[in-house]
Amino acid sequence: MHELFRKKRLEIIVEGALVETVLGMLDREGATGYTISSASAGRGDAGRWQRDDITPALGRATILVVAKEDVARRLAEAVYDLLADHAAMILLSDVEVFRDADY
Amino acid sequence: MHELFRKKRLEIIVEGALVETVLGMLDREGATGYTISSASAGRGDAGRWQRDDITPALGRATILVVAKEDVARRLAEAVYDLLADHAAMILLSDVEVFRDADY
Amino acid sequence: MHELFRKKRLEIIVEGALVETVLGMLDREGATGYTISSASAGRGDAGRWQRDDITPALGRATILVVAKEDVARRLAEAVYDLLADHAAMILLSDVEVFRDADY
Amino acid sequence: MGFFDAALANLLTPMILAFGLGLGAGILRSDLSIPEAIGKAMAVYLMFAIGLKGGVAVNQQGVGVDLVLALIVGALLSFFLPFLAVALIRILSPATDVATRAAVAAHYGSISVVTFLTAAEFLRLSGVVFEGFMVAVVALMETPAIIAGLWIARRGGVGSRVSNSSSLYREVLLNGSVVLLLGAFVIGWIVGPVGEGDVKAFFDAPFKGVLTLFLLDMGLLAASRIRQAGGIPPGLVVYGIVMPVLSAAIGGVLGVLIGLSTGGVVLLAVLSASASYIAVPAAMRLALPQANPGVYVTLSLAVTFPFNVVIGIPLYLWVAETLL
Amino acid sequence: MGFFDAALANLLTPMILAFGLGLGAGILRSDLSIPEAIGKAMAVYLMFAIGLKGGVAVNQQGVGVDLVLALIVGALLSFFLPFLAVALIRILSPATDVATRAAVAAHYGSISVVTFLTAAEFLRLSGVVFEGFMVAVVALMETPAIIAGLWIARRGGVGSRVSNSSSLYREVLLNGSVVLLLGAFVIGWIVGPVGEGDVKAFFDAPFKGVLTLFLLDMGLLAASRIRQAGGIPPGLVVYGIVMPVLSAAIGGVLGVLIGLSTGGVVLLAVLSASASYIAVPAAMRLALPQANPGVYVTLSLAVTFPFNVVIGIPLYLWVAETLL
Amino acid sequence: MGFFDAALANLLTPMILAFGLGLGAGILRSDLSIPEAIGKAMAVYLMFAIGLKGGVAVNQQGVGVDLVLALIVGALLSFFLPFLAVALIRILSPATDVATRAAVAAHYGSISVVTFLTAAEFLRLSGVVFEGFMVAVVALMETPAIIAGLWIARRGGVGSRVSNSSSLYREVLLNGSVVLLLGAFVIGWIVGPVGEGDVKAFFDAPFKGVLTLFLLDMGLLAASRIRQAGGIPPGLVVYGIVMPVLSAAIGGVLGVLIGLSTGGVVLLAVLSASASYIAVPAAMRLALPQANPGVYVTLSLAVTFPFNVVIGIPLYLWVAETLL
Ligand SMILES: Nc1ncnc2c1ncn2[C@@H]1O[C@H](COP(=O)(O)O)[C@@H](O)[C@H]1O
Ligand SMILES: Nc1ncnc2c1ncn2[C@@H]1O[C@H](COP(=O)(O)O)[C@@H](O)[C@H]1O
Ligand SMILES: Nc1ncnc2c1ncn2[C@@H]1O[C@H](COP(=O)(O)O)[C@@H](O)[C@H]1O
Ligand code: NA
Ligand code: NA
Ligand code: NA
Repeated sequence: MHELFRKKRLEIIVEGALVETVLGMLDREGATGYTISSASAGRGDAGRWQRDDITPALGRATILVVAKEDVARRLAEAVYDLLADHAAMILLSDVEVFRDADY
Repeated sequence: MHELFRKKRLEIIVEGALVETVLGMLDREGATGYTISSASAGRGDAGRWQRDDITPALGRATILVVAKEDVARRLAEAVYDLLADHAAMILLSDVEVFRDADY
Repeated sequence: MHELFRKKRLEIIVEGALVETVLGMLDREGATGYTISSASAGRGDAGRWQRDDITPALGRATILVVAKEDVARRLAEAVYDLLADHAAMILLSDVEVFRDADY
Repeated sequence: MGFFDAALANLLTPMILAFGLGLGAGILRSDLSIPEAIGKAMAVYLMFAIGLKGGVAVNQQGVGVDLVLALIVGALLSFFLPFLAVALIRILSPATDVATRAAVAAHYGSISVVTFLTAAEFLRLSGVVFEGFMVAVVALMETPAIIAGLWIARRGGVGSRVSNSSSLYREVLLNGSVVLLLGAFVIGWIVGPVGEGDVKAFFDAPFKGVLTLFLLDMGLLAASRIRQAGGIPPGLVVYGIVMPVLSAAIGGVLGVLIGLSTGGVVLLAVLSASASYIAVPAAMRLALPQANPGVYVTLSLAVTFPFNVVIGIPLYLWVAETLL
Repeated sequence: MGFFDAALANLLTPMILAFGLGLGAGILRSDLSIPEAIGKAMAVYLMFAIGLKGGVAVNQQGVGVDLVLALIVGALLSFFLPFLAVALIRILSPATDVATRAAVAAHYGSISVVTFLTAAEFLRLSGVVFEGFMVAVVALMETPAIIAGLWIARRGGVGSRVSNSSSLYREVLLNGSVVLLLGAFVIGWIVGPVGEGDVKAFFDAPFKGVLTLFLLDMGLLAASRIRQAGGIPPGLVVYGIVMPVLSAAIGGVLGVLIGLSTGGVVLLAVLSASASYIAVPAAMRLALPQANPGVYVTLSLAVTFPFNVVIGIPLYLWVAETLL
Repeated sequence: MGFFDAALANLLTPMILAFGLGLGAGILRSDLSIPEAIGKAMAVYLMFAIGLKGGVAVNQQGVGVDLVLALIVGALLSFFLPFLAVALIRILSPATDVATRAAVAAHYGSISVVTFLTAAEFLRLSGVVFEGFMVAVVALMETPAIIAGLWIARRGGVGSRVSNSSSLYREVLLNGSVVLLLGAFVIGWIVGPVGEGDVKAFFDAPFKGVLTLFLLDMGLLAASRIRQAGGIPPGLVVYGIVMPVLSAAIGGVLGVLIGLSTGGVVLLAVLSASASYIAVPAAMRLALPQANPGVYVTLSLAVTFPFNVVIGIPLYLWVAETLL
């Protein structure tokens, strides 16, 4: 049985137009890595959206970062400030991993 | 440092044919929003499935809702009853967000 | 109000080339099911990757398994050993479900 | 020519060979695959093209009572064939549960557009003409079977509480392929040969080639179904071959009675014989969740579709030409 | 011919009928849909094809001061029309917030390639010739409006802290459609008719057919916007129809002044009248997040695009032919 | 004609210019992109078309010992070139780790279908004929190099515990592109010119145009690799250019020895010179995870592919025509 280590899962759900900007910020703030997957539709205060071929910029993607608690917190803060006036979701939750050193 | 607020993450994994029905229910039950992403394949008691171009209705999507504990619980119950005889997965977990008012 | 039951959410983020291998292992180890969704891009120690049409094998997918704590733990160990020298992410977290028997 | 010559002629077209290639590659578990979006796009192209062509034909030939008769007969076939299906399943595989039986029945009342397309191409290659309005019959036959199937299910005491949701009716009445076929048909009717001229280079010449790649894809998908088909009881596999032959006979006879051309008779037989795997599964998952998709989709996609495309179509044509 | 004949001639092409089909299917909430990847692929194909064609034309006709003049006028239109837009919105819908007003303005200074394509096809069908270099004008007109819009916004005290990021400039200067149009244009210019010969069978003959399916898709997308358009104040809907007409008038007059052919005048009018829904939304989400995309995308996609494609294009041609 | 004329003639085709456009757009980080599904679909189309064409040619020309010889020589080249590669890497970039060295070697023994397609088109444009069965050689050369590479790796003591899984053998033997090329080849062989007639309008005429868009996509993908290529040691970049030239020489000489036509010689040289970026990376990730994909994919896609397509192909043709 290998040991498990507690980390934080940071998820940032943001418009396609902003992904590159957020990734740049994550790199600068020292994320060891990230994984991006794209959402297909959604609804919020600003109404419904749907990924389509005509206005890709309005589609949304989820950026997943697994990191040490303090790092995850710092990244979350940085992204939150960066996207203050953008409609982005920032979610933090607990997760366990085997490879302590990797995150 | 901004404060973080505990919310619930509700995930509903359901067949494409049922997504609209579930969304209608979520709207009625007062979800502040949701984000949909599509799964590509899976296996369960009913065997394997794979998203394909011939029978899209059998593909599955994940509906993510972040909400206050009580709301999330209510939504989960409503969807559970709605999909009683459908093969749907309903998952609840903890998550933290910055914007308390949004969810 | 239906009762909720604590389970584990096991997520395996792995290269497309390895998905079938991992699924085979999950079946053998007795997972009751799994759901696969594909990631679109990412970065890690080995640099950036992006799902593209020329080298699909380098794209990554997320394999989600919900299971009883002990089962999830066993599956995670098995996959960890299987992918020892591959760049895979294995994440474990808490989740609640209605259908105790299903997982 | 004899049946075997007809069958061989059909078998040796690039289309059917491509279907065989896909089937073989899939069964050997090659990683060959056609992206989902492409399969869907080819379907849209093929349906739009066939609808347009049919409409243009009607624009030239005009229509009369024959169209009306064909539509009525088509709708009746779609609605009543499910009852034959239920009876047949009761005999060949008594163990099948009510829900699955009703769902399978609905699939066989409805139709498969690709089977129709393949048959139409085969008729062209064989120099057999048919009525342009048959496309409208295709569109009309998609849905009555769903009503019949759900009625059978409800009588059997199964169904879903979401089934009365508006989405079901949308699924049934505004199903994408119905809208596309009818829409293109009407467009072709309106613009006629002149307007068609503008887009012929896209919708006419490449048609057979696109159908070839589409059948390659169908072969791959059918194979992945076959690989998972372990669960299907032999009785139902037999059903998947007997049912289309019976339906073709019924459809063909009715086609003769309403005075369709030989080509039209064959197409009506093919439509009766073909089983849906697009519109109907969607409706069934919604309204009849207790039914097992592993059974009904596998039957229509992995048993009946290959049978019709490889053997059925030339068989129905041969019979028609021999008897008419 | 009179305006109504022109309008009818336009309306009854397969392209416009397909747009209507998509619009209808979408509004009735049919599940008909074209995969995202396919829509994007068709756009790439259409832009490459039109760019190539324009470049080949220039390779033959050569260019002179007329191209330069057209480019200058196009850039000026793209930059200054937003100011007209702002004034018009102030009048027709005073309640609109600064950010949204600036964003909408940017969209109307910029252009819609599909509207241009449809107009070019309509001219061909009507036997009206135009300058091949108009494609270069299309590419050039995409972006100055973005600068103008952001300038208006900043003057109004709104903007985003990420807007100074390099990604915005990439968005503005290296936007995919600009690169594609100009790239294909240059390729056509270099290879000329001979080189074009190699690829004509792919980029020329099927063009109208692809445009037909693309307009079907546009109809579906416009419809889904219309369904969500509840929030749009009537004043802005009026703006979405008045603005293109005014812009077309200005663009047309300038086109005459710089001595464009009738076809060229119509195309410059169409470009002025059309509103962006690809490049500009991306830039606005990035640099002007406070602006409501539900308003600006809906206006250009669900109001102005259909108006231009169905009524605007034949109207502008009719006016041009009547006056010139 | 001299080499520079040949190179220029190649450079100024729409295909190569489109590749340059994609390369430029990608390096400037334009957001221009071709949807993944479309790139894959174009690859399927191109492979099916070239396979079909080759099969039809064989159906007419018949085959004899020449085909057998070409297949044997192709297989030998694919298996033994990796050993040359290893030696070369040892010299040019000694620091490279065992796993990466073996993986890179495997890529250069295998082939790139697109490079082959581009070469075949260039030969057609230059009016140089070649044997139809070369397509079969393409399919056969894809995989022996994988065995060689893994053998080299295992000898060096690296590999993965999952590598003995069945999925590897499927990857190696039933790789999608192999199945597609061979399948279409066989179909073409069976149906011959008559059957091909049905689908020629789709698989023949638009071929060059599709290849043009596909090379645009390849340019974009190569560029995104180049942007990340920082890590590649210069010695390996040199390898990425020296290796194809050496391999082409060897392949060409063998082609002459077995009596291929000038066109056939050039294609065998091109196949030897080209490096895989589809089948082999998949196998390497599975069986040789320690090898760095950032190195081997970048080398074949961002260094060797552009070199072959822009300079290599005309170079090999020029040499062949000069010496033969
Ligand atoms: N409560 C929620 N749960 C899940 N996703 C949400 C929620 N609220 C907003 N979103 C997502 O965030 C996007 C923007 O939200 P909004 O700014 O409220 O329009 C929405 O379109 C959804 O995709
Ligand atoms: N234990 C599980 N973990 C993750 N996904 C599951 C699990 N069980 C079922 N699923 C998903 O839910 C779908 C339907 O499950 P079932 O009704 O058991 O066939 C499956 O095809 C999977 O996509
Ligand atoms: N900290 C992280 N958070 C999220 N995803 C990660 C992280 N580290 C690695 N990944 C993903 O795992 C892949 C392989 O990681 P690596 O082996 O470090 O290159 C990356 O390309 C990412 O997609
Ligand atoms: Na039927
Ligand atoms: Na404009
Ligand atoms: Na090689």
